[in-house]
Amino acid sequence: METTTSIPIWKRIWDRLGILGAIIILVLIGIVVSFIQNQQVTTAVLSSTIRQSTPLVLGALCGLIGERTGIINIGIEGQMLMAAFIGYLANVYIGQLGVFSVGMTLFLAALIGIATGALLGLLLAFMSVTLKMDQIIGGTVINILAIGITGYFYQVGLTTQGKLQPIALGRLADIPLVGPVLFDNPPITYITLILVVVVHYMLFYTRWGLRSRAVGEYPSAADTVGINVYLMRYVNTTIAGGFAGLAGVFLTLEAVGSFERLMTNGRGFVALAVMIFGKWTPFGAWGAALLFGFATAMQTQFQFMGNLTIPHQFIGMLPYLLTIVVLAGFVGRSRPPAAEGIPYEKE
Amino acid sequence: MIIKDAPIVLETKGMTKRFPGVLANDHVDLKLHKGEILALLGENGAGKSTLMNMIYGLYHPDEGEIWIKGEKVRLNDPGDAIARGVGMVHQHFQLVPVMTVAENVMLGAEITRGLYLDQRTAVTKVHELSMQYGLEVDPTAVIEDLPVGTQQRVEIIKALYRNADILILDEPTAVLTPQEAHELFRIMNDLTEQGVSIIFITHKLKEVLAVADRVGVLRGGKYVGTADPKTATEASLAELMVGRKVILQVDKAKAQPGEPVLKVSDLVVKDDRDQIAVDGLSLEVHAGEILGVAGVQGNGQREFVEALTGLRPVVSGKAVIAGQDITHAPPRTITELGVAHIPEDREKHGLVMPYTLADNMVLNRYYQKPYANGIILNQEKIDQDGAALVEKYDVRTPSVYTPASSLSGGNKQKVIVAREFSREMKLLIANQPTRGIDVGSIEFIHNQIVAQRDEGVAVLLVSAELDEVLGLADRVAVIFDGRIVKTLSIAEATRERVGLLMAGSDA
Amino acid sequence: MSEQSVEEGNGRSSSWLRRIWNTTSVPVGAVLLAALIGAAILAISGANPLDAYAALIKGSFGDSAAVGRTLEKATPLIFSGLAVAFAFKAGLFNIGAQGQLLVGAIVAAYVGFSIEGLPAIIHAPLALIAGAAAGAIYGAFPGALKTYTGANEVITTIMLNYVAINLTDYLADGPWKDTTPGNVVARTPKIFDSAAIPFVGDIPIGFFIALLMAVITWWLLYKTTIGFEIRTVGLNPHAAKYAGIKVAFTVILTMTLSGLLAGMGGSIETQGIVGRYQPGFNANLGFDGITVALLGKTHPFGVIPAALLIGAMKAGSSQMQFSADVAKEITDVIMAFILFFVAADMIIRWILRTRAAEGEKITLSTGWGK
Amino acid sequence: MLAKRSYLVILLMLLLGMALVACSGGAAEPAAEESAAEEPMAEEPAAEEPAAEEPAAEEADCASEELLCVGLVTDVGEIDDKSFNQSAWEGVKRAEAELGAKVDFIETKDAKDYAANIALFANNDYDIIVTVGFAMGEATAVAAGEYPDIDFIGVDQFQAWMFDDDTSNDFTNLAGLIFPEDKSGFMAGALAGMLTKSNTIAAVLGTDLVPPVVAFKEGYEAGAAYVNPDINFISTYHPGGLDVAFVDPEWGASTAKQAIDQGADVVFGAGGKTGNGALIEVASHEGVFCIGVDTDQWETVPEAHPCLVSSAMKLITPGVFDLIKASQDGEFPAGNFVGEVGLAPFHDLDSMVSDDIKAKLEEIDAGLRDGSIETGYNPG
Repeated sequence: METTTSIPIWKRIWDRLGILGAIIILVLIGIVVSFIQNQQVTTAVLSSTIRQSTPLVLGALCGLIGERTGIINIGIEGQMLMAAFIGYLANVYIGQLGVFSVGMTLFLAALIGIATGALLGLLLAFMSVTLKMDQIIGGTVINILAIGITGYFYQVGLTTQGKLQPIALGRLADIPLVGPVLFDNPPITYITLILVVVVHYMLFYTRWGLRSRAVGEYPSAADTVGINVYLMRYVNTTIAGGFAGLAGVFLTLEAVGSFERLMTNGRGFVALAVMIFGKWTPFGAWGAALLFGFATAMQTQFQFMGNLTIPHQFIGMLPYLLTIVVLAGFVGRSRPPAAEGIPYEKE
Repeated sequence: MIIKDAPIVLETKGMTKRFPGVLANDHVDLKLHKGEILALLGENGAGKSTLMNMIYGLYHPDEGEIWIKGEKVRLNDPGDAIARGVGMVHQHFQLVPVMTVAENVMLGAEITRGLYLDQRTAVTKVHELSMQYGLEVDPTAVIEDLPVGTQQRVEIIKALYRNADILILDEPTAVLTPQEAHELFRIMNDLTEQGVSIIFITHKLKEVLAVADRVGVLRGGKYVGTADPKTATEASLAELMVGRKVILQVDKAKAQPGEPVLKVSDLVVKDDRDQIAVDGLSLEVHAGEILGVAGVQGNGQREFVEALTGLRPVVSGKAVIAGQDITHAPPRTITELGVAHIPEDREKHGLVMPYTLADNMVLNRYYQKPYANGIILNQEKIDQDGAALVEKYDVRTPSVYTPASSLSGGNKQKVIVAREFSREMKLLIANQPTRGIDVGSIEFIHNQIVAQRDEGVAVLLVSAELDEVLGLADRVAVIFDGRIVKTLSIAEATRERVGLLMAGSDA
Repeated sequence: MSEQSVEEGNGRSSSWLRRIWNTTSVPVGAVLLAALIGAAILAISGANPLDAYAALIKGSFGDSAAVGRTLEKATPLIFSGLAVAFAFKAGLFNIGAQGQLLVGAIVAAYVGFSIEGLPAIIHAPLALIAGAAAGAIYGAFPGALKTYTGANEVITTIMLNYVAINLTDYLADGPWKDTTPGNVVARTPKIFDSAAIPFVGDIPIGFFIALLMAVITWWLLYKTTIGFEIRTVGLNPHAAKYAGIKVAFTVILTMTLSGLLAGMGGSIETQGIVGRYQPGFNANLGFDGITVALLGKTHPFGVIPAALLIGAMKAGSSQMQFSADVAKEITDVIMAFILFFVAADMIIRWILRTRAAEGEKITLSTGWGK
Repeated sequence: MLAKRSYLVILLMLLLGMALVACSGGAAEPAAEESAAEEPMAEEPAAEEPAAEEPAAEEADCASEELLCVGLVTDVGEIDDKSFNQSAWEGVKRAEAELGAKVDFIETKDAKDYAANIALFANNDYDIIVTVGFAMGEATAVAAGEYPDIDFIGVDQFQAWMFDDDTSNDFTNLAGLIFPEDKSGFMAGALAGMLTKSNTIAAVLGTDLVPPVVAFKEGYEAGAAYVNPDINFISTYHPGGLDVAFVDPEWGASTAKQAIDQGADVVFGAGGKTGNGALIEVASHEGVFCIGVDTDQWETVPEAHPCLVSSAMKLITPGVFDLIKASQDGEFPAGNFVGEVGLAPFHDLDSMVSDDIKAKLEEIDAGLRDGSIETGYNPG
C-alpha cells in the first residue's frame, strides 16, 4: 500500500480545533482578567454557569444519543418533567418509610427518577420503532402526557428529608476560582461532567458507539452485517431517556429540592437547541450548554449590578439572541445523522 | 474449471416469497458447488435480489429450505448467514458514508480491547486482506470520499473479513470500466482458487460468458434453466432471460447532424465536497445527433450534467445552448430554452414520490398555461393530460392518481421520459436513462431517444453502460477525471479503445 | 397485481359512507379510547368519570354560551394550527408560532389603541392586517436565517419565542403601557371599539375569519402554483430545484405565511377576546398549535376539527372542576392519548378493522428540516 | 383527493351540529345583538333548561336565603400555590368553618377564562365571589356590574373608581382587598439591613409585570437603606414572561446561589415558586438568612426552616374572611379595603434576632403606621 498523502499532525489539530481552540483560549484569558478584577463575582457567575448548564447538557446528551441512532426526541421536556416528579415523590415516600438514611433515600429516589425517564424513552422507542409513528408526534405525546400526569397527580404539603448537597473535593476545592466552580458541586453536577466524557468515549471509541452511529447514518448497512437496528434503537432511546431522567432528578433532588408543576420551563427544548448547536457531539453540546448557562448567569449579573438604563427584558433576551447570532454566524449548516426521523423498514 | 463433483456448498429447495401483489420467488431450486462461479441471470424484477436476500437472511422465505454445507439452516438475520460463511456485496453499497473503510469493514464484527474499539488492528487487518487479494484501498479513508470502484472493493473486503466462503455479488460490474471489470473477474477467479464459491448476479450477457462456470436464469420469479457458458450464445441467453427474442442492437438510421445546439468550453465545476470535479471540459452537440459520454462513474459526469441544467454553480468556463449563454442561468431558464433532462437519480431529482403521476407529469410546467392561469392551477387539465401521457408512454399504473412511489423502476423512468419528451425540445440531456430498469422499458426508452434524434433534437447521452453508449451514440466522447479525453466517431469507437480511454490511458 | 382490483380498492365501487368511515374512524376511535383511559385515571384517583365527562360536555357544548366559549377557544388554535401545518408542508418545523402570535397580538393592540376616529370598517381590518404583518415579519426572520446562514429553524424559532416574550413584556410595561389612572398592571390600553372584532350572539366573528383562513390556506396549498411549489419543496427539495422552483425563496415565503397565520391569530385574540394586549393572556396558544396541526394531520381542514376538540376541552375544564371536582390537568392527559392514538392509527384500525385511506400517512420528522 | 373530500364532509357535519346547538340555545339572539351580547345569553340557559342542571340539589341550596355560598376563582395557577391563592382560599375555608358557608373554588387555566369562571359561580347563585390577583381586576369589575346581587372580593385589586369624580362607575358590591406591600417589604428590608454582616443583601423576585412584586422590592430596598444607608443591594427579576416567572424554582435557586457566592447573606425570595426555590437554596448555605413573602412561609416551605428568619406578610386570609363576614352581616365595604401587613414570627431563628433589632423593628412598624416613615414607593 502506498503511503496515503498524510496531513501533518499539527495541521489536523488546527483543522479540528482551529477556531474553537482560539475561542477557548480567548475565553480563558477573559476569565482570568475578570477574575483579577473581581474575584467574587467571577466565581459566582461561573458557578452559576455550570449549574444552569447541567440540565441542558443532560437533556442534550439524551437528545444526541437518540438521534445518533436515528430517533428524533422532542419529548425531552416531558421526560425531564416526569422524572423530576416521580423522583421527587420517591424521595418523599421513601423518606417517610424511615428505613434509609437521607443519602440513601436520595440515591434511591434518583434511580427511580432515572428509571422514569428511561421508561418514557422506551415508550418513545415503542412509538417510533414498533408503531412506526411519526417521531415528532411521539415526542409531543410524551410532552403533553407529562404535563397532564404531573399536574393531575401533584399533591401539596409533601416534605422531604433534604436534597443533594455539594461535596467539596478536598484540596481541589480550595484552588481559587477553579475550586469553587468545578470542585465544590453536588453529585449530579459532577456526574454530568463525567458523563460528557463517557458519552464521547462511548460514542466514538467503542463497539456500541460505532454501531449506534451506523444505525443512525445508514441503518441498512448495519442490518446487513447482522446488527439489529430495532434493538439498537430501543436500547439507545431507553438509555437516552435515563439521561433526561437524570436532568429531571437534578431539578428536584439537587437544585431545588421540591417539585412544582411545569418546573422544567422549556429546558428540554433549549436542550434540543443545545444539541443541534453542538453538532450532535457531547463536547459540542457541553460547550453550547455552557455558553447558554453563561448568558443566563450574565443576565442575572447585569441586573445585580443595578443602575442599568436598559430595561431588564432586553437583558433577558441575551441568551436567546446570542444563540441565534452564534448559530447563524459561526456554526451554520450542521449535518444531522442521515437516517434520523425515518422509521427503518427492511426493503 | 467446472468441478461437477465438487461438494454442494449451498442449495435452495422450493424457495417461495410473496410480496403484496407480487410472487417474487416461485419455488426456486438452486445449487452452488464449491469453488465455482455461478452466474445468476435475470431481468430487473426477475427475483434475483429477493432470492439472494433470503440466502443472506434479510428476508424470510414463505416456503422452501436453505441448505448450507450439507446442513438445513434457518436464517433469522444476516448474522446467521454471516456465521455460516455467506457474504454479500449489495448492488446499493451497504457502507456508512461518514465512516472510514476500517470502521465499515469491522462494523458488526468489531475488534475490541475491553471496551475500546481497536481501530489500529482493524486497519492492519484490512490492509492485510487488501494485499492478499489485490484489493487496493486505504483503510483510513472515509467512504464518501472514495470512488465507487473502491467502495466495491471495500464491500468485498468486508465479506472476506468475515471469512466468507460463499460470496454473493449483486450486479458488481454496473459501476466499473471494462478494465476494472476484468480486474474484478481476476479477483473472482483468485477467490475461487482459494476455495470461495461465488454467485454472480448480472444482466450483462458478455460478462456471463466471460467469467461464469455455470449460468442459472431466473424469469418472473421462476428458475427457468441452467446454461453452460461454453455452449451458450448471447442471443440464446437473452432469449432465456426475457422469454422472447430480443433485438440487442438498436435499429437506427444514420444521423443527419445539423447546427451545434450545445457548446461547452473549458467548464470547471466543483462537487459537494468542494473539490474540482469537472476540470476544463469542452464539447459540442449538434442537432440531430446523439453524443454519448462514456466514462466510469465518478469522473465528473454528474457534476457536468448538473451544471448544464442549472442545478450546480459553474466555477469557470462557458456553456451555450441554442445560442444563449446559460453558464449561470437558473434551471427554469434552461428548461424554458427547450432542454429536456432525464436526471441520473430519478427518485431524488426526477420525481416527487408522494405526488400523483399527473402532478409529476407537470413538475416543471405546472406554472405555464394551460396548467395554470396566473397562480391558479388547472387540476382538471393536469389530470387529463397526465392520463393521455400515461397512455402514450405505456406507463403501467392503476390510474393517473396513483402516487409515483408505487410504480416500478421502469415505469417511474417512463413517467420522467413522458414528461420531458412531451415538451418542445431542442436538447435532450439524458444521464443514465436506463439504469436499473427492465429490458422492455430499456428498449422503449432507447427507441424514444432515437426518435427524438430523428426529429432533429440534439441528444447528450451520459451513461456508465458502455453497451448503451456504443449502441445509441453517433459520436462518443470519453470522460476521464473531469475532462473529455477524446471524441470518436461511432465507427472508431471500439469497445477496447473506449475502455482504455475510460481508464485514462490514451490509445 | 391486476389493475381492476386496485381500482376497486380505491373505492370507486365502495360506498360513500364506507369512505367517510375509513377517514373518520381513526380520529373518532382515538377520542373514545383516550376518553376511556382518562376515565380509568379518574376512577383510580377517586373521581367519577361519568360526572366529569358530563360536566366537560356541559361546559363546552351545554348551552349557547358554552358553544360560544368552545369556538372562542378554538379560534386561535385554528390559526396557530394552520401556521404549524402550513410550515410542515414545506418541510419546516415552526415551533415559533407562539412568538409570532404574541408579536401579532401586541401590534394589533397598538394599532387598535393608538389610532382614534377611524370607522370600524377600516380600523378593525387595519389592526388585523397589522398584526398579521408583524407575525409574518417575525416568521420570515427564521426563514431567512435558514436560507442565508443555514441556521436551523427549530432552534431559531424556539429562541425567538423567548425573545418575543421579552419584547412584548417590555412594550406592555414600557412605551405602550396603559396609562389609565390607577392602572399598575403591565398591559396596553384598551383598543377602541372601532378596532374590535365583535361577537354574533355568543359566536365570535373571529371564528369565521379562522374558517375562512383555513379555506384560503387549503386553496393556496392545493389549488395554486405557489402551493404546488411549497409542497414540492417539502416533499423533495431536490426535485423542486430540478423543476426550477426557487427553493430558498419558497422557504422564506412559507415561513412568512406561516408567521402571518400565527400573527393573525394573535390579532384576533386581541381584537376579539382580550380587547388589549396583556402579558400572560396568550400563553401556550402557539404550542397548542403544534398539537392541533399534528392531530389534524397537517391538513388545513383537519386542523379545524382538531382545534374544536381541543377548544372544547379547554372550554369545559372549568365546569368539570366546578361540578365534578376534577383537576383541570386531566384534559392534558386525554389530549396526549388522543394524539397518540391518532398517530398510532394502526392500533385503532386493528380494533375497528378499517383500512387506511390512500395517501393518508404523514411524515414530518425527516430530520431537522434538512 | 378522497381524503380531502372526506375532511370537508366531517367538517361540515361538525359545524352543522354546533350551529344547531348554538341556535337552540340562542333563540333570543337577534334581539341581543345590539350591544352587550353576553349578558342576556349568560342567564338564559339557566332559565330555559333548568332540568339540564344535573347536580340541581347542590345548587338549589345556594339560591336559598339561609345558606351562604362563597366561590373563589384563582389567578392562573393552583389553589395550593403556597402563596396568595392559597391564603385567600384559607380565608374562604375559615368562612366555611366559622360561618357555615358552602365553599368551592375554580382554578383558572387560561387568563381569558376569568370572566367565564366568575360566571360559573354567579350563575349558580353564589352569594360572594372572591377573585384572586390583580390581573383579574378588570373581569371582576365587569362581573360586579353584571351581577349586582353578588358581593365581589378582589384580592390585590386596586379600585381606581374610588378616586375619580365619575360616579357612574361606582360599585356597592365590589371591594378590593389591597395591601401596602411596600410597607411589608420595608420591614423585611430593615430586618435584612440589620442582620447582614457582609453588608450585601439580595432579592430574588418574580416579575416586575406584577405590581405587588415591585412594591415588595422597592419597600425592601428602602427599608434596608433606612437602617443601613451604605448597604449593597443586589436584586433580580425573572427574565421570563408571566407564565414562567412564578413557577421557575430552579432559576430562583441558582440565582440565590449566585447572589450568595458574591457575598449576600440575606436573601429575600419574593415570587411564588420561583422565590420558594430561592429560599430552599439559601437553607443549604450556612450563615445566610432568607426572608419569605406573602404568608408566613415557615408553614408553607418547611425546607427553608434553617434560614427562614421571617416573612414579609400580607394577611390575605383574615382580610378575605373579614370581608366575607362583613358581607354576611350586610356591611359590605365597597371600595378599597386595606389589609394588614407585617413581619411573620421569627420561629426557630428567634435567638438570632437581637432585642435591639426587635425594638428597632417595632419602632419602624409604628413609624410606618403613623406615617412618620415613608417607603417612597409610588405605584403607577
